Amino acid sequence: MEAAEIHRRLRDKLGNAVEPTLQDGDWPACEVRAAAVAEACRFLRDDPDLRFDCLSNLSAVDRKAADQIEVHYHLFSYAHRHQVVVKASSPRLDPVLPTVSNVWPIANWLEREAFDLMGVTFVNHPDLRRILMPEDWVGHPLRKDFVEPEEYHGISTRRESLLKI
Amino acid sequence: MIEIGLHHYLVVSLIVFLAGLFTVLTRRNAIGILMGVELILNSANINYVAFSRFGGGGYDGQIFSIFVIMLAAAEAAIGLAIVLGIYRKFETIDVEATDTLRG
Amino acid sequence: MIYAALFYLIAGLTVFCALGVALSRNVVYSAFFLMGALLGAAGLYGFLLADFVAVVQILVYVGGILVLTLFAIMLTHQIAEVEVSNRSVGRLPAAILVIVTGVGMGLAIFRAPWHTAPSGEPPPTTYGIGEAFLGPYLLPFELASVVLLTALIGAIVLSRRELRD
Amino acid sequence: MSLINTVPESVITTKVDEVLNWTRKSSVWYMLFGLACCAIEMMQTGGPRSDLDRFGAVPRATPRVSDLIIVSGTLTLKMALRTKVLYEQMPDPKYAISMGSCANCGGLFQLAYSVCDGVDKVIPVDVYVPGCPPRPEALTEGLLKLQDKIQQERWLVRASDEGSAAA
Amino acid sequence: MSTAGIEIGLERETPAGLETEEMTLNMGPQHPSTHGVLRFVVKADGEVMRRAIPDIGYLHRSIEKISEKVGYHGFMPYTDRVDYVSAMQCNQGWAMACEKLASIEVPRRGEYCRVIACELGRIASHLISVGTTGMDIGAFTPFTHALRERERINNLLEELCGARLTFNYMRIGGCAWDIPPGFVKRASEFVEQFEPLIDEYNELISFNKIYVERLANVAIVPAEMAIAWNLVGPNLRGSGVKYDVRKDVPYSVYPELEFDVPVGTGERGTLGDSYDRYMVRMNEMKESCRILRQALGGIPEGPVIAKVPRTFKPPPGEVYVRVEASRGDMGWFVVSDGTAFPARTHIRTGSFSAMAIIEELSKGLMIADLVAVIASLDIVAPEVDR
Amino acid sequence: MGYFNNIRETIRTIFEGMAITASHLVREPYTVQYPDRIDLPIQDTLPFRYRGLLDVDLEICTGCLACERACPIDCIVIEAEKNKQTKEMILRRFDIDLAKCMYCGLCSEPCPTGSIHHTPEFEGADYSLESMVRRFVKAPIPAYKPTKGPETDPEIAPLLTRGLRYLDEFASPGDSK
Amino acid sequence: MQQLADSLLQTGFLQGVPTEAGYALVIAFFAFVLLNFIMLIAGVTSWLERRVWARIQSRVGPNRVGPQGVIQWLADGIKNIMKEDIVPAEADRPLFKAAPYLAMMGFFATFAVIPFGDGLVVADLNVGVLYITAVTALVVVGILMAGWASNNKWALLGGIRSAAQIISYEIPAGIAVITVVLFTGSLSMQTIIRAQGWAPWDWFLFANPFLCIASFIFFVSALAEGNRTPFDLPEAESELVAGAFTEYSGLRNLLFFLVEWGNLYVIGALYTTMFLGGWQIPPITEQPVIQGALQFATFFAKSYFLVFVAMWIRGTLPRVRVDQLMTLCWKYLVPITFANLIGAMIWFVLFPNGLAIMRFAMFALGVAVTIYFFSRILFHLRRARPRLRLNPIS
Amino acid sequence: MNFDLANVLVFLLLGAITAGLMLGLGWLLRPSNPEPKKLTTYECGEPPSGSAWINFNIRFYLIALVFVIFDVEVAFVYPVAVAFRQFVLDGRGLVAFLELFVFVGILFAGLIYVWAKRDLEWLKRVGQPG
Ligand code: SF4
Ligand code: SF4
Ligand code: SF4
Repeated sequence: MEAAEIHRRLRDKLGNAVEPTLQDGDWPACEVRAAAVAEACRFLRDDPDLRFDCLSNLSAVDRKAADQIEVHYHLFSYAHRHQVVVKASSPRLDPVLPTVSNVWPIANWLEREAFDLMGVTFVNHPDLRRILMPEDWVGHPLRKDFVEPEEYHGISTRRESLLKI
Repeated sequence: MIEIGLHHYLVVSLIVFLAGLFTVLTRRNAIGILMGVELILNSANINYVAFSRFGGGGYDGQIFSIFVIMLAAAEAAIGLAIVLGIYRKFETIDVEATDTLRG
Repeated sequence: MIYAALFYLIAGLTVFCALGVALSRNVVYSAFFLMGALLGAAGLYGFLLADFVAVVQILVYVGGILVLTLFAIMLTHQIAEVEVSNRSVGRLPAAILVIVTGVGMGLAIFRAPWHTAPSGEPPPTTYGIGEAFLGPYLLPFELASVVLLTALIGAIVLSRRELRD
Repeated sequence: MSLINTVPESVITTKVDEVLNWTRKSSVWYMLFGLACCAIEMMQTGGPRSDLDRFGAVPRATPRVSDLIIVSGTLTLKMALRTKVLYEQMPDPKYAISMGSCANCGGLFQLAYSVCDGVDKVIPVDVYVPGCPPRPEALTEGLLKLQDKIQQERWLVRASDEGSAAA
Repeated sequence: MSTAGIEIGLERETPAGLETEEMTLNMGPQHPSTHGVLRFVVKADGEVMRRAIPDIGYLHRSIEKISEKVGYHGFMPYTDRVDYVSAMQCNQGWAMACEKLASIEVPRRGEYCRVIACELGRIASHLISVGTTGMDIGAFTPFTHALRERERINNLLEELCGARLTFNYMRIGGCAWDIPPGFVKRASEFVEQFEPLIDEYNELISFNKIYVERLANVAIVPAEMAIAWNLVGPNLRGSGVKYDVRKDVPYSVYPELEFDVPVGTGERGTLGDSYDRYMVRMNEMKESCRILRQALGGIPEGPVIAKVPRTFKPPPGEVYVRVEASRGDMGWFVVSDGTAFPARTHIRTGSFSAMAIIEELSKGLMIADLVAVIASLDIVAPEVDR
Repeated sequence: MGYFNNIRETIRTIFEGMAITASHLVREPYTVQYPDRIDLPIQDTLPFRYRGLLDVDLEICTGCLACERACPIDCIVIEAEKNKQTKEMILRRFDIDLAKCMYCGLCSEPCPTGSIHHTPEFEGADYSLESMVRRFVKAPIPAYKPTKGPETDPEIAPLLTRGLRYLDEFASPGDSK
Repeated sequence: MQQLADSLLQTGFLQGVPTEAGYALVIAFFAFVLLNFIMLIAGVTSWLERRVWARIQSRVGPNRVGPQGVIQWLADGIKNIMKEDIVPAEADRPLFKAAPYLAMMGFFATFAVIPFGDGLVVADLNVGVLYITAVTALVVVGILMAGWASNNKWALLGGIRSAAQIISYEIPAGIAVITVVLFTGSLSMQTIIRAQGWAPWDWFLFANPFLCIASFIFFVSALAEGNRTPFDLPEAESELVAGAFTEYSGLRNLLFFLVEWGNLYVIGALYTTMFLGGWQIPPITEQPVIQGALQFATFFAKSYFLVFVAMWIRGTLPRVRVDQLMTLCWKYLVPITFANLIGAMIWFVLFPNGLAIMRFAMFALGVAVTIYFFSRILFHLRRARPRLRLNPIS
Repeated sequence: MNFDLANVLVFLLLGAITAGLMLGLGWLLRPSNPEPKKLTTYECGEPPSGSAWINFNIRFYLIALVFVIFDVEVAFVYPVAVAFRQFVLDGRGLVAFLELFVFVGILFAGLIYVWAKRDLEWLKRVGQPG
């Protein structure tokens, strides 16, 4: 299905929660209000003409200039072989988004990853823990302003270069 | 040095028997009790075989001992199955506890 | 002389292990002591020239019953926590009882006029036992199979009820 | 009482020590401890082309029977703690080879926030093998170097003043 | 956890009864069969697992963050380390993402070089995969045979790009090296010799009854489940979904080449079981040989790399490209803000989702099955953790 | 029937597998018996492009620092200064940290003379990390100045030939070969 | 061997020594000899296994320690003696330490009845075959003890698996042995050997179809009892790390492996005794010493061939899963052996003296299978013969 | 006979003695450095979660149970098998056969019962026969 058509249907369904313009590209992107993401995703999955049965990717982007964390949901439909991106933004200070882990099971881990590395909180996520970093790690390393801790459990994270003699 | 005779075996068997008895009496653990029973059966077996050797009774004693071993195996199988049943029901194999916790 | 020494060695092992079963506090230790006692008994059978019985003793008792018992122990209990308190009769009364029995039976052993026949080298036992099984002991022999069958089915049914609650 | 480092030095004891060291070095069992890309090359080293088995070095699954830990790959901070535990669980005498840039000093992942820059921060290393990844022959060479080192050790002979005996 | 209404086809009833306590086993991070440093917390009841909870991150090397520090060209060697078992496709993914950002056209000879390198890499990767499957099932010989053949591929790739594992072969706009003289002959020779070896390998292990029994009917993933969990590549195809990025979202010169997409057929068990996933890999090696033969025969003349400035500054924007890596559809999400350093890179890999599904699959399997499942899903630690 | 089929299948496949392994018993092993039992040192069998330990031919290094800049992880340190009078570059220091290097080859790409290059050498195992820092400049030496015509200095010419071969094989953009 | 001892005592070699002491001396001497033999066997087996395995895998295997690596095992052994001995703090100390002894005892005891030649057997027990089955129980208990005492989950799993596996396969192995015993009427190993002839068609392997089936079942069960591939679950590296021995370091671990490698030989010896005619050779010479040596060589060659087969199998097959292991035992091997036993009984009742035609037919069948096997090997050799080619270009 | 038994005994002890000697030798030669960390239980590098001495799965127990019964049976059949030959040679083979057949048959019935009731199965798969 054409991207424009997908966008139109999404807007029909969700109204103003969806930005009126479709960002064109290889993966056309619909910008969605943060609160409406779960609903949008559920609709995109369940609508028989859309059938986005696969969440191909979920990435969080730290837009430091805009003071926003942007989350991209790359959706793909194996049934109809079409694709779309759903984008949602949330303030950098406390990014909160509804979870889609009950829409696509894989979102569980992808959201955990986004939480771990970017600090995005996904509301209603069943098990929002750190996934890649150790449980006792401080900070969200993929944030632009992350500073590396000096040491971890007694292991210093710096190393003097052998060349600096 | 005395020739090793019937008495020697009987004494050994007696001690084994007493040890078995003691085990049965003092253990609360049902499996422990079963082990005591095995000991007692064994002491009987020693006697059987000793008598068959010294009593000149041919194979009879040995055959009996084999039947005893067979019975011991059957007993162990059933006994342990029951023990497990008790355990399942009462979450313990303390034999005294099973008296009180009936139901 | 060596013969006698060997006998005392094995008898000593048997007695020691039997006492070990009775006196050790840990069920697992008891079980391993039981193995010693069973092996010792097998050795005694060997001395009594009942080689077949000796081997069957090891085969069935050590290889079968003992392993079964060990499995049962491992199945049922926090084995490490079997404590001294697990006694039904106190140690003292039990000891008294045992000593009394022991004295009585000991007297019986030494008083009784055992009829002992001269001990010659008997023919190969296995063959004789087999012959007896097929001849005079046929009925017990066949009955044994029935007993075993019953035991098998009984034990299985008992355990299975646990399994399929 | 063991005889370790108690026997006075003499021709015979030195010879004995040499023989014992020879057995040690001829049977270096290494622990299967693959961390990252270098682990593939470690596998290849154990594989048909390089075949560490030639030198009597076979992979073992548990630290309890290993003499050598080949730290092959990137050691993340999360893993560094476990590596330490595993190394400590190996029985003496034990050796460590650091394989590849990552294990040597963090290598290209010195830029990373989650990587322990060098395995020598957590365990003592006997031989460093450079490369990213070191090709199988390079690891073999590292093993040979380690064998040289083992051959130099003194176990029975009492520690002399220079402290040449192994601890 | 909801599985979006998908019922797992194979429910095994764990023996209720004697309340055997749940035993918590740590499998990994150092464990012979967790490929690399993965850890599973196994809740087992004797031999049967209640579930196996994956714990990842032991190889999290912050590659995504590093991309923001080293720039577009400098990141290329790091892509080798994203999936070291088949680094070529990662190279290609990154190169394609950058090329798309800056709209660069790769010369056709360069594309052919890429295809040849990638397919050699795919064979090498699948060899490791099927080999480790064998090893985890307990057969060591197939594993070494796989390593042996890999050795020959390594030799070829070494000739092509100078390294055995971390190739750093591709550049934004093409490839770093042209095909060396004699390479085509040697590579063709390899392909000729390798194909019968696949048959031998099959007869040695794939068709072995014990092996089949170990893999067939174990950890069945039905198609809908595979899609919902975003399984990709051979894992997805093992469930019977005929989807291959090379065919369905064509890139490079794959449309010019003729090959089939093998899918699972459930030949020895149920569609989507471990054996199907395994067999898809075996068959893909044959297809790769086919592609290689065509590509080696049809290398066009011309340059292998387009002109790209040394300080590469793509215009701001985002791309998400997908390549068919050995472990399937690998997504490269790159955000550029117009500087020489990417603003964000996210790599979506097949192993990540394969790892995620294990908890779901492991219920009621036996401990021995777990290793078979890990192997059949072909999980590579760095891909999970990046 | 499944039962007997299973038995038959098992026996057949095991039989086949045993035949294969038996055939391998008589095949030649792949092992290259490094280090001593080989006809040719491994180094000689490696292709020209092989990226082993780095080496620098100081004689042809121009001191342009391109390599230092190209290295993503800064494991090359060069100190070069321009002699004010002679307008000549003097190399004071050229260190490469081989323990840290990732052997990616990015440094040798921009080198104009192929001075910094990978060798097929790979044996560098050692007992300490410090020994893996290669310090090429022992005493300050003047950098190489490319001559206009073909190189004549017999000491430098072969080095340059080697270096240029490297550059030649390396695909430069838009080149048509 | 008693005759040997007696003759020694009489012929003056030990004259004047009291009989019992003389016996003791003889026994001690033979025990010592056999001890060295066992160590050698176990060691060389471990080395050979690595070599064979390596060749199957296109490698060369250990070849640096001594000529072709033949004393690799010695280096391994001495090194392991010098390895630190760890008893984990959580483990049950006495049991942890006792377990290897138990396994060693069970393993050594089996060697007492192996008939290496006509008179070359330490103890020709009347219950020989049964005896071997019985003492294996000691090994079972040893492994179970090791697994439990380690207080390690992998070890416990491995120990229990191992015990369950060994005991299960004792049934089919036992019944297969009974099938042989049926035809010999004795459990003594020597009698079993004497019931066969030196010629292959006189072996029990080819005597009749039932014995042939029994032989296969016995071999499979024996492999399982020896924890060999494809039944090496207890120490399945990819699943249980190192099974029951996970916590054992250095020498204690080695002792268990000694048991394993040694057991491999015992399996071979048992099989040879029961199905391959043991030490039987055609009467070549009158010289008792030469005859004895030849018999020993024959027996050793046959049994070592089986060891080799076990290695070869190890290089070929994957491992079964634990439930499949039990299925194989209880649903395939046990019923089949039962049926086979009954068949054998019928056969024996019908042909009390055997059937010569059947013997030759079976033998011919065996030859045919072997020939077919070699043709398959040739086929595989011809189909693919890859070589690693180094490129001498630079 | 006694001679043989003594031999067996010696071999039993020999195993223990060998092991003891080797361990004793090792005791002289090996380093001993038991740090507390070294003595921790190995669990793939993680701190072990709980003791291993916990209740175990019943499956193995059932196997042992079935085994014990059949073990006894095998023990019974051995002597009969030994005597069988003589019976056959004496011409009483059929009798012996029938007797043994009954014995084996009854137990075989037990095996079939266990099999049919699927007690030999490790796991029960829902909706899948056998
Ligand atoms: S040194 Fe290189 S190859 Fe080895 S782990 Fe590190 S990045 Fe990978
Ligand atoms: S090879 Fe790569 S890492 Fe090494 S010095 Fe050159 S650019 Fe730096
Ligand atoms: S080595 Fe090459 S790139 Fe580096 S400074 Fe010298 S000439 Fe420049």
